[in-house]
Amino acid sequence: MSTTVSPPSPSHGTEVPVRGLAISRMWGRSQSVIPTLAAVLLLVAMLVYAELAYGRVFHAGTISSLLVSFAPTIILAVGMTIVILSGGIDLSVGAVVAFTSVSGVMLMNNGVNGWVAVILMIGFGALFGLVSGVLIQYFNVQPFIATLAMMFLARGLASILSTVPVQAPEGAPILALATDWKIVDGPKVNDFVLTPGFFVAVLVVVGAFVLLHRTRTGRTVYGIGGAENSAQLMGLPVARTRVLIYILSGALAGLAAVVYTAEVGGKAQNVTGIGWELDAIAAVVIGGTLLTGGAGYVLGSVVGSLVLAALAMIITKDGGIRPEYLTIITGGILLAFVLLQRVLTARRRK
Amino acid sequence: MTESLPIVEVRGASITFPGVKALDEVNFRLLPGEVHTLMGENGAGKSTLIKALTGVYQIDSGSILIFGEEKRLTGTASAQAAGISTVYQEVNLCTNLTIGENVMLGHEVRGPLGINWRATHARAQEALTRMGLGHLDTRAPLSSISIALQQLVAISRAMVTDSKVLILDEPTSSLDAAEVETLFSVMRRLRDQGVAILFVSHFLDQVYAISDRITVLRNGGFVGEYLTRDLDRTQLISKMIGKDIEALRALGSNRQVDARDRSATPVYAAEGLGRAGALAPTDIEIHKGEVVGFAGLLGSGRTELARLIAGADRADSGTVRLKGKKVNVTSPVSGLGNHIAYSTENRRDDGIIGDLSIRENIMLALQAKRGWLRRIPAREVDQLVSTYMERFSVRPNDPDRPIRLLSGGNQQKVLLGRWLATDPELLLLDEPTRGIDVGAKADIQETVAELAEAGMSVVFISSELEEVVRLSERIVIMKDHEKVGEVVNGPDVTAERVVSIIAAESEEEAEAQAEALAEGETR
Amino acid sequence: AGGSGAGGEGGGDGDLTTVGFVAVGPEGGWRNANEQAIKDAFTQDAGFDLKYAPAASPSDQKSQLDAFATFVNDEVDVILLTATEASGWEDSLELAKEAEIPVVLLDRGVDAPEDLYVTRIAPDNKQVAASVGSWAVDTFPSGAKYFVLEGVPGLSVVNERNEGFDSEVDGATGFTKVGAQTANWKTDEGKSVIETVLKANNNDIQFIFAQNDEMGIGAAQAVSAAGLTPGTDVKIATIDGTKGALEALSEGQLSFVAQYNPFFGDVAVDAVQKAIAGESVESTIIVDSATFDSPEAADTALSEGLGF
Amino acid sequence: MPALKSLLRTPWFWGIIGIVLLLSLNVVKDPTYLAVGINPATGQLAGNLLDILRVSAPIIMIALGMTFVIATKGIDLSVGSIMAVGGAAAMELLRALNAPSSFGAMFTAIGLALLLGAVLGLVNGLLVSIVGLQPFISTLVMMLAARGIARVITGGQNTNSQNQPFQQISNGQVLGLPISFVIAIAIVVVVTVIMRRTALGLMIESIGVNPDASRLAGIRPRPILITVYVLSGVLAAGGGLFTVSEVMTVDVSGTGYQMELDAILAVVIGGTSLAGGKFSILGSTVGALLIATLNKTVLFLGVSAAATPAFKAIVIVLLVLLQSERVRTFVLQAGRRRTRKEVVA
Ligand SMILES: Nc1ncnc2c1ncn2[C@@H]1O[C@H](COP(=O)(O)OP(=O)(O)OP(=O)(O)O)[C@@H](O)[C@H]1O
Ligand SMILES: Nc1ncnc2c1ncn2[C@@H]1O[C@H](COP(=O)(O)OP(=O)(O)OP(=O)(O)O)[C@@H](O)[C@H]1O
Ligand SMILES: [Mg+2]
Ligand SMILES: [Mg+2]
Repeated sequence: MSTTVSPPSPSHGTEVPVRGLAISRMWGRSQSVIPTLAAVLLLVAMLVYAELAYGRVFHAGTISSLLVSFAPTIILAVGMTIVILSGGIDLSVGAVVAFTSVSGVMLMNNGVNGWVAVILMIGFGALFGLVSGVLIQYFNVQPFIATLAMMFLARGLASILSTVPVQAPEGAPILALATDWKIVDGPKVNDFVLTPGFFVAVLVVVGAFVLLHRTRTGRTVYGIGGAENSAQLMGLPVARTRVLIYILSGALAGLAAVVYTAEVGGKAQNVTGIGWELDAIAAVVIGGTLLTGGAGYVLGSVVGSLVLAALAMIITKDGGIRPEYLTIITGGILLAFVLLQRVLTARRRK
Repeated sequence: MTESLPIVEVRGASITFPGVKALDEVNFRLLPGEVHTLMGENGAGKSTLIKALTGVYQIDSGSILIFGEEKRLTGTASAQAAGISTVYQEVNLCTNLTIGENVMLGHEVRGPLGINWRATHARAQEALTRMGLGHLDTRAPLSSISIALQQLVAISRAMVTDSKVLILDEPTSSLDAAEVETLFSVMRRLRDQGVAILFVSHFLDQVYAISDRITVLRNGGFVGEYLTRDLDRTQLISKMIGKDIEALRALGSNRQVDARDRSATPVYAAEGLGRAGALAPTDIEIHKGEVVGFAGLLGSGRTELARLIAGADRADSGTVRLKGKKVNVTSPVSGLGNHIAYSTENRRDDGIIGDLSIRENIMLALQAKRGWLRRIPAREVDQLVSTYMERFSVRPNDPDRPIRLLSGGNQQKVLLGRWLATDPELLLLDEPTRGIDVGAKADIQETVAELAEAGMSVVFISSELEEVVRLSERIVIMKDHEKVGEVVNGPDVTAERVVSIIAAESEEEAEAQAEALAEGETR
Repeated sequence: AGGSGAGGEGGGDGDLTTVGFVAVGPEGGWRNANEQAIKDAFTQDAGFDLKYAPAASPSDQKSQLDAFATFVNDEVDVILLTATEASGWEDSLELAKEAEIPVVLLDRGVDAPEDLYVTRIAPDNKQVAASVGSWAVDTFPSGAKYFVLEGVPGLSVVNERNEGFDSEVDGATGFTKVGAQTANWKTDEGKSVIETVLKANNNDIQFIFAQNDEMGIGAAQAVSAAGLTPGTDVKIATIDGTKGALEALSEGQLSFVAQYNPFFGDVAVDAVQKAIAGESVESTIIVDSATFDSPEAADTALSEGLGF
Repeated sequence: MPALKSLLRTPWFWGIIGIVLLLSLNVVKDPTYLAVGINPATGQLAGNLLDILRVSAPIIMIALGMTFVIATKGIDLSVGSIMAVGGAAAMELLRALNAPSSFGAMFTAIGLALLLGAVLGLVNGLLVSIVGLQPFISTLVMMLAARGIARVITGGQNTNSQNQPFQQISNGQVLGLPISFVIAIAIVVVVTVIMRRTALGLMIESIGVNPDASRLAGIRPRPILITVYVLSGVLAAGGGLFTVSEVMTVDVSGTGYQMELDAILAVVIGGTSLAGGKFSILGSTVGALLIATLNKTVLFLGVSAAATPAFKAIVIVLLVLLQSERVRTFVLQAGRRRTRKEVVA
């Protein structure tokens, strides 16, 4: 055989990860967590700043409002995380929230059992996801375009159903999701109050975490996002998984609609959710997930949602903002955020 | 070996891509307990046949039988379900995941709480250990290891499942001898357990070392199936290329007796060239018309040195003189501007621009060098393109075909054309012969010799040491990201001696050996 | 707990009354004028510390709900609310009630029991739109073919303005609705819509009701471009009363402008002071709005600085 | 036959089919839809087709810029907001100059708007190429910021102004065609010539396909990325000028709102992949015309406001389906069914 160099020892250069070097091993492994950690750090910094500057941040009422009112955003961000991890994007979620909530409430008003209606809401969301997924997987439509079309479709169908707000009937079971559970009863509104809707969001987060990190389907999501061709050649069920991802995202949008509709007292409207997809995407990005797919964590997106919540809260608490500057400031802070994150993670690359 | 029922049989399979008949009525049989090699030139259709067998492509006509039963493979998953594991030609893993996850992806060990990561990594570790990779940390990201190691990881992955058929498409092209040996011993063990192995390689030695049977393809067509012991190398090569190989044999390499005057100002001279974490400061000189080989183990820093010379990476120390004049080569642009061209070892990620045509790929670097404003006139482009496509007989001969549709070897040839088109004075070729068939390999070696003859300086990096020794006038020996010695080629210099320098226990010893060799040369 | 910072029980900044203003933000000329009027009224000199919280976008109720909750948690002294949407506020208002924070609604109303807020101060959308309707009925005694340019479909303003207008026009003799389209409150879309609608109907349209000034001005340009004369061939009525609309009315481009009076900052201050003092306040305070139906009326209004 | 086949494979071919189908729908509703006549009042040619051309001008501009951004594997979500900035600057300046018939004022306004567009595009380009942020995020930030900048320029007002020459840009005609459309097509031609006669187009594609390999081949990615985003910014500001010239009013919240989506759709319908690489300027132009036709068709047919988005969605889905390999294969060779996904191994 041809003489190629034969190594005297299994030394493959110094950068090869070798078992046993605990520190370098930890470093190597922790790399993909760093952007998410950075987000956590920045969130804490924001909250501390707000507490010092305006007060009443670490306040039972404030914290519970934050958690409860951002439950739908968190649910959407979770779905978006899964989609983005696979290298895709779902622009339709905001519009799907509008359609599912309007259709669900109308069903309730037309005598459909309240719980069945709730299930149908989630089902309708999943249906939009299914269409997106099939377009993307089987007809090679780019995710941006397929989900944009679904955004138009869902928004349009919602408007066709009704352009006036519809109200769920008194005592509809969906309203139970917004029941206040007082966990700590403080003076006046300084109570720690949570709603079932919040716990739904928690369950979704836990479920997504388990799905992504404890199931083969979840690993396939990461595989598709990292290198679709490789995933395909490795024999992973790419087609099935991808369709599932979009179904999941749609279903979660339906679930977010359920939680949000409950939150606003059973009212649904065709203009709900305009721009929520961008919030969800921003939350995912702030949470450290790469838009190119393959790297990121669902917990990061939760942190990202909370960052957005904290940002809105600071703007409100400050109260001195000129309306013209609102989007400039939001954009500027978003930018500062990704820049800081970049600085904090810069050492990842040599 | 007794002729048992083939596990896999292909009968009269054809596949046509727009403009190319990639497979034309090919027959193939894979028996249990054999290592069966698929041979053929670049673009002969080997990878395509493999992809047909694994469900990536569907055949237009013909049939595929698995265990004697006709099967329609609709995707890689269905092939895997049928017991076929595959390692494709280009590494196909997910660099965003850890080593262990890559090994186990789709086969993770599951417990009541979903995937049991501890057990999964343990099984990955087992699989890696079998491939002699026990030292790898399964929880480290795949991107942290070299392409060669990734290739081994890919092979480990294929062995995780109890497959009855194992397909390896050029698994050895980036491996060193020891790794090849480990791989072969694993392959032999599997073969003895009755696994049928389909193997592709351009290294004749390896083919003869491991395989029981050979199927030869030529231009998408089926040439024949032979027992390895019945077919000697000359016959094999002439079957592959369809003509006599005497021409190939007369490979112009008498470089070993070349005595060059090295007193003139070198074309390229670097002092203390280095980069933290990648390469210790290195001195190197390259003279006009000289072929300098870089020898070393995988990951020894050959690529890093070449990249620093070319400006692909930015050096953080050292001074560089070109023909005596001090210059800064800090980017590929300044490298090309100073007539230094670098052909990368990682063809797919750093070399080809997949969606662009062959024509555009060839002209790209020259165009970049001239600037975006002055587009190269169509006539000049046509001329360049036909020159290089003919010179390396790129197939298919259609300059408007996107380069990603070419076979691996042909892509390499196009890239070589790209660099030559920039008219370099110093050409750095990093593994230019990897994955290239014998004929083309000879062409490239011959080209290198010609170029040097015509006054170009060439740096030649190859894991195939014999090639380096045959082609180079001077050999720079690298180890652990450091240059450990330099040998002027001569009759005494053999691959074995270079290996022993590399294998020396200490740096001093290596230097002493190199010196001894050098003195032997002067005597 | 609490107490630190501006939010604390109104005592943070001397004796200033902390007012949280849950606003809509940049939406158009009318909204700018209205929110500016509020800001101009609730000054520090007048004894207020106004905290202004615009919505993320003019139709984003969620961000308003969040801002409202923040104000409640900060226990500001009073909350001013311009709801993007009428429905969905009950829980929030109950929370404010629990925190003993009076809420004053500005402009838009909410669907909630009246005991949950102090008062609603606003011009009446239905009434203003009805004034357009009755003008149209008067102007076209034998009826007309008309087209409606709507705002963003689904907003309660749009629904109310439709309702008010229809209450007068439905059943009036000879009125035929050729159609309605959204132009998203925008001038250029208003032009584009009317341009095509005219072609689709062979210019056979006598009256256009634009739900805001911007769309109406665009419609006027489309009418001119089609070779028709606004005011003669096609009459256009709009709602809001921005300076641009009054100018257009003065030039004869528009035929009728119903003001939707944004200047009720003083009324709001008055209501807030009463509420804090525990005095009773009427549950609805309707802000009077003028209508302008001729170039002369427009000129007078302009010279009086009624445009905004 | 092969010519037909390759035509069927050309994505913009389906765009044209789409336009034809939409126009036919209109003709079915009103047989005189396509008629072009002289408007006696204005002396100009008038007709639905001319309206379509006119409203397509801004979309053509932003789609053109978007084409190159997308070819580099990027995306520019800020074009809609930059339109508003350009329009706001022009309106505010013209109002300040108060010169209703001055060409000088017009050119100053145009220059200022384009300059602002270039500056905002430059910021995008720097964020993407030097700082290394993902284009989606960089331009999302710019989308928010530029909208605010437009509001700051006019102080939140929807400023209107008067300038006859400026108004003529969108309302005048030359050779019977809307001036804005003629300008847009002229710009398309100039840009095409620049891209194809120099190697800029090739380099943009090369970077879009494989940035690492392109760098090694001696292409400097940064200046090219910056150029692409600046171009997109300038063209967006130009699109904003066309829009405000229509009605001589800028709507700081509405001008260009969500137009980035139209631009992206136009580019994709025209056959440029969001994954970067090969671009088709002709395709994007056809795509822009299709979007304009679609918008106008909705109005002409009197589709209700509520149903409009759904109608658009259905047209988009049908188009992308027609463009997909699977459907095409199915249609072309219903007998010899076979699909082969290219897997680059
Ligand atoms: N997806 C594709 N589309 C079009 N042509 C293709 C495609 N894949 C391969 N080809 C063509 O088919 C022929 C056979 O290629 P293949 O990759 O099978 O060669 P190979 O024998 O593996 O060569 P090498 O030794 O260089 O890897 C080549 O001419 C190649 O250009
Ligand atoms: N483009 C690159 N970017 C980052 N790291 C690199 C790159 N190329 C090589 N390395 C790292 O530098 C180290 C030196 O490897 P290098 O490729 O220079 O060795 P080599 O002798 O050329 O071996 P090989 O035959 O594997 O190419 C390796 O550990 C590798 O991981
Ligand atoms: Mg091959
Ligand atoms: Mg190397």
